[in-house]
Amino acid sequence: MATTINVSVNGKKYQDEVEGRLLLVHYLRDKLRLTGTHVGCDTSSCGACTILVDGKAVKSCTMLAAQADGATIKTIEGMAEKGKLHPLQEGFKEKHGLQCGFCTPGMIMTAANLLEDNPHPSDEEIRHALEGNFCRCTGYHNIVEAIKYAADKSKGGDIEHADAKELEKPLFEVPS
Amino acid sequence: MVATSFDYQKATSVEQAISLLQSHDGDAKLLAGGHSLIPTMKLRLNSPALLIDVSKIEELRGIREEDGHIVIGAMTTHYEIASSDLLAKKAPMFVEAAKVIGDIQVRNKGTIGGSLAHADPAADWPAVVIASGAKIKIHGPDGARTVDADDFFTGFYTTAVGENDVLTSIHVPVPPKGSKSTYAKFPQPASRYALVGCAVQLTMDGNKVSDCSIGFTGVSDAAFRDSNAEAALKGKELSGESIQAAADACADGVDIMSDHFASEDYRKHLAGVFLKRALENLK
Amino acid sequence: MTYIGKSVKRVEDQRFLTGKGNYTDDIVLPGMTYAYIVRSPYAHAKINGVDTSEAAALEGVVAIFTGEDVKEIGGVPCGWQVNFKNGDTMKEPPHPLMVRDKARHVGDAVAMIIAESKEIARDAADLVDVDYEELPAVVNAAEAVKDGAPLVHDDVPKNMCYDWELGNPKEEVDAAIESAHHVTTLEFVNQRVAPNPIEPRAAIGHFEAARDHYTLYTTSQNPHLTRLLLSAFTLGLPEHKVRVVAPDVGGGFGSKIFHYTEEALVIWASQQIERPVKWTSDRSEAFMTDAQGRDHVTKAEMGFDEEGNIVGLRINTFANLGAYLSTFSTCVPTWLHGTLLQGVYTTPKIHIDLTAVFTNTVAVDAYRGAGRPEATYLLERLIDTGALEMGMDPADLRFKNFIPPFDGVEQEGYMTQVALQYDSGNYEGVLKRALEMVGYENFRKEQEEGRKNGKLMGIGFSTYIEACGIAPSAVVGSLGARAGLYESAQVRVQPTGKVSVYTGSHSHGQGHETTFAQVVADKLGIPLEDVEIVHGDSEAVAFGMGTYGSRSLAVGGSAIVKSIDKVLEKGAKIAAHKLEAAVDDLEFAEGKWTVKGTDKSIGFADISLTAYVPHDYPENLEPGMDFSSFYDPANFTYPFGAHVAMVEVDKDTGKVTLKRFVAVDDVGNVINPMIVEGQIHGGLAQGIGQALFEETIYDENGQLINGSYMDYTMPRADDLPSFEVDRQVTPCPHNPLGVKGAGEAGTIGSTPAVVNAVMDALKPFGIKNLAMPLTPERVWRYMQE
Amino acid sequence: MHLEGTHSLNAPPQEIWNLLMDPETLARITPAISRLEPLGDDKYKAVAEVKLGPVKGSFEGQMAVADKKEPEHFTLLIEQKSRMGNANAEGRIQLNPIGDNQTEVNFTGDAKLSGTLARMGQRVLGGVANSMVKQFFQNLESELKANA
Repeated sequence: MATTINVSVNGKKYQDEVEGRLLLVHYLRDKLRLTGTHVGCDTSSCGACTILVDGKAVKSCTMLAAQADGATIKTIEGMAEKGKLHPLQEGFKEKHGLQCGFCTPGMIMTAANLLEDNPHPSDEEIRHALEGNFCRCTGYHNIVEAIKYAADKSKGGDIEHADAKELEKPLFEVPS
Repeated sequence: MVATSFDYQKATSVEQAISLLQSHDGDAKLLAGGHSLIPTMKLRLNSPALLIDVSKIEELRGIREEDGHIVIGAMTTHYEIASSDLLAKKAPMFVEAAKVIGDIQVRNKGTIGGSLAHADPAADWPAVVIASGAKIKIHGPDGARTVDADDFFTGFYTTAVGENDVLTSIHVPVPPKGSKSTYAKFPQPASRYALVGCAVQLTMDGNKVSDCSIGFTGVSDAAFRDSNAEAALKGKELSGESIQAAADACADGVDIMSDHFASEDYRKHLAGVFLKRALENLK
Repeated sequence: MTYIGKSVKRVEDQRFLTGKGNYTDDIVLPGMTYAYIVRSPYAHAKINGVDTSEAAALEGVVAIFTGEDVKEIGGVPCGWQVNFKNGDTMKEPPHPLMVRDKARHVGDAVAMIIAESKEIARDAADLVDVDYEELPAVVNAAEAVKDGAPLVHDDVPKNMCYDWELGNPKEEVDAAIESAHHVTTLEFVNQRVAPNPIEPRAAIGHFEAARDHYTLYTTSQNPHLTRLLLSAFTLGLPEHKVRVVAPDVGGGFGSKIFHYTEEALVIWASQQIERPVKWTSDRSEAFMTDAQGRDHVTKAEMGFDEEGNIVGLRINTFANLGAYLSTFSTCVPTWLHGTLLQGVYTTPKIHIDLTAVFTNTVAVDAYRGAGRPEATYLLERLIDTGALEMGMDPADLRFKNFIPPFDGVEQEGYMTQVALQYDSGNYEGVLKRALEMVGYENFRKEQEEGRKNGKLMGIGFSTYIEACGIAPSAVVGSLGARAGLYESAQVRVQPTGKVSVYTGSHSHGQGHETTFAQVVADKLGIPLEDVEIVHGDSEAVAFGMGTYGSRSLAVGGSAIVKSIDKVLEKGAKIAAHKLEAAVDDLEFAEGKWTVKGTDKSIGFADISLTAYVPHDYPENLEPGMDFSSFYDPANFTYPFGAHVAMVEVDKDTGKVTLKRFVAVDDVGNVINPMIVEGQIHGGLAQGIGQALFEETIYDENGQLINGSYMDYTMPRADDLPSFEVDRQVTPCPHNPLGVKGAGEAGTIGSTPAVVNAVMDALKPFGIKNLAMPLTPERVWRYMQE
Repeated sequence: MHLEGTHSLNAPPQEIWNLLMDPETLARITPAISRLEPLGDDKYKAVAEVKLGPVKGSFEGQMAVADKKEPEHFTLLIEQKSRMGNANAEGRIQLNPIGDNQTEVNFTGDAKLSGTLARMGQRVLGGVANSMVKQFFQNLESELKANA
């Protein structure tokens, strides 16, 4: 028995018939072809599928599409506006907060929820907030920096650029 | 990961949910936040024919004060509890515990009622509701009843909620003046469930403990109230000595769980450590 | 404009940050079907029959194949032959695409269902009835060789794939150990871990009958190798009609190097049904089928003289290979492990004796570091334990034993006792710098103070070396490699002076699209945005050996430089013609050829346009500007470093908290410091993960009992501190960029540093050795004893 | 997964033995087993419905009684298959008389799980062993009471 859902995704309205067991993540990926939201595990542990549902970070692999009826959804595809990256997206780029990029959308959506609740988190608060998201590439160091960058940026603070300290060191010597 | 096929229905009232449960004869399950149920269904460890979504039933949501109790609707999310001013003021242990459940995403979607009805032996809420002396309200085909939190958890993943029942609200007595409460948890490193979780509520009379209740989760196949540890504290000053006595007395006579994260004796030891830490917090 | 040495922001980020990455599971082809694989729930079981009739009857099921259907296909090959000590070739039992006689590990494929949707495929799997007869299983490597142990393959006695030795003559090493003043002996398990890239593996097979053409999209670190193996071995396909695409890949860490059975299955099945077939792994399936890492059982002895100089090292190891040989599994415990036992020390006598065995577990193969972390772990544990036993400072003991600095140019490379010649190194330099960063003296004082107050603080060191860019081909060939280990690169200068570079390296997070472009833009003196790096598609890139073993820049980057040199050489000829000067009178800088001592010059884009519009052109010179090169390195590269971990142990719970982690790495020249640091960070997290959290736990029946993220612990953000990293630069003398590789360094150095730190913290308890991972219970238990 | 438990019952060993040797009773008291159909030679076809919190599913397979020594001990061999994995269990039941009218029943055994159950069930099923043995004794006790 299918259910009809009405959702708004990244500002666009959709009405669809969905099977009960269809997960929200598969609705987004397969039906709407918004493949920026990823699936990394079966147990609601890795956070790669995190999206915003009514402004709150949610693991879309642990939510049925049917449960999203009436919801306003934002995915990574909806973060940049008019071609301008969201401060978090910019922070991840500036601070090299991503490598393979697979966990990144989920990280950014979780961080968006964090900054909404706590615009100026400490390192510890950031690390705690990320406990539902695995990254296997970065060791998290630069993800924390990226989120701090975004927090600083939104309050108009000074942003320390990674390059500054790099220029002091010998980086390249031509082998003889 | 695909669950077996099932029907999905949104219930608009508790009565409707109950009658749907009845008409499916054990083959329907209630869907709250879904954070315990959906993963099990994806793994096909469970395949109900119908999921009844009760998360949108208005009467099951919200936190309010009523007759000396704080009433928490079963469908209130962990996040809503964590950010409740009322609870922060009157029963801060709930706020404290809510903040260490799962992760941001889980807290946004998971509900206290769903968690209690699921009765994972390592979930956080059971210890807290026990220590708070809460009563749990259950609606069934024959009407409503309330069960003391102490009696609610009957065994491994089993509770006083029957097959055709709906857990509707949690009634937390507003602690008397001089009460203090806290929740101390040692998370299982992978899942972040409680390897051991200890909730304590104390009422002080001067410098003596006049009343106290202690709830443990993660230790045994169901959360439990630890009267031995309580006895070691009642009437005593909260001192290094009495705290140690309570820690020595705790988790006695219960079947202690064992897994690759913690063997029986280590878990028992941790129960003592976290009771101590909770009590130190309250000193 | 110079780009080399700058932390240029990554060009690939734009698509990843906006959700526009293109990972294998994101791809949908017209008419695509979905595969689900029925897998053995038993680690060892005879298969008496497979009944697929009920499943086949389900509406929407397109086809079901079983082991019987693929029995004519030999299976996936192993890429490296190792011989027994007596010269016999290793045992190489078949690794079938699906089994029909017996299952040899949990997850062995039994049947493949292809359906119109993934839901139907999954539903049908529940209807397949397999008649299993469970057999006793063997899980532990040291147990597997014992008499009476169950046999994984009936024709492999004692489950022994091969035995192997390396180093000085055994008698000499025995003598050195026996006459040593002090011998430190440790027995340990380097536990098995799961690589766990966050993107699960996936593969899409697409056979197009009309053009007799096969396309495989796959989550691979080396698409060309997969194509070669598919064509030459597994399926015997015409290689020129096979295209393998590895689009964006969500991390690999070694586990995506290998040619997996599912890749062959989707291609083969697509040919049978003439429709595209997609298979995407679940995480549960990944735990059962992705090759895992490490898994050594070792006895290690290190002899010291009275002054603390190492006089000998004797190692005896059992390496678990799992049930089948994976692509490179045989070389990991041997040539990638035994050869690293010199470490950074002057140990004069070294011998390793190793036995590699089959067990009823999923295959073990290269995982970040591959063999080198295992070697480093035992060396660095031995030296810290030796210091403890002899009452010496672990840093001092290292300084005493370091190989003195050598640059590989003025001073020759260092010849080890275990077959390698190190290129260049300054091992004391990195440790000195690390000690400064730590504030070693202060730490020891704090530690003393802490101990008085019952606080358990510890510091641990690790001074590692690794061998990257495994090469040259002739050498690895003589050691048993069945492939060359060079790299190819094509630099195609477009008429307008824009440059497309086709590299055989594969980026799955390493940022090649940026780093490689920096090299190209720098060498050609053109803007970075004028360069595009193309990788991961066998139809675009001529050939490649992929990315693993920290080889991309050292080998792949060098191939690019080789092609750039050819571009510049030809460009000079055209420029000389246009400028009416001799080639020798020209100099090239900042994208222009200039006649020395004049202001006559011509820009790069003018020259490239001339090459494609050769109206006014040198005689006897071909038009066009497009060069391919293959680079086969002269030697491995040898990055090294010093890692220091500082921990605190909770006396009550046994929980270890990593307070600080200092890493000083020397990876040779650095093209993009930001990316190199990122690589180090990620490596550290994985190495720390092995020390403190990670372990696949098999029960005695071969069931993996922690095969999910609810039970397998990986480091999360709040488990780790911010890292303090620094660099030293000792260029590699034998490649044109002077680079050594940075991908694995963090993982190799960090594991023993953390364990050593915990042992240091537990010193008051007299504990010398604890098994990894150092879980709270393990630590607590030892403190009780 | 190790199963172990001891329980004292107010009945002589022979009475308990007789109860346990009755397939219908055995089906009632063995946790999860919902039906036993005799196949002869102390073998039974066994059907089980497992419902344990989040886990619910049906199992089918065999159960056998072996190594019998009346009224002292016997071994239960259970082999059950399901879509979520298979379970094999072996349990030895020892009946030790205490005085005239009491028996100490001792249960020790091992259960082997495979498939999803083994891999995913750790956290979920960690407590199952305990509760199954407990349940077995509770059921046995109520059977005895019902018969008294």
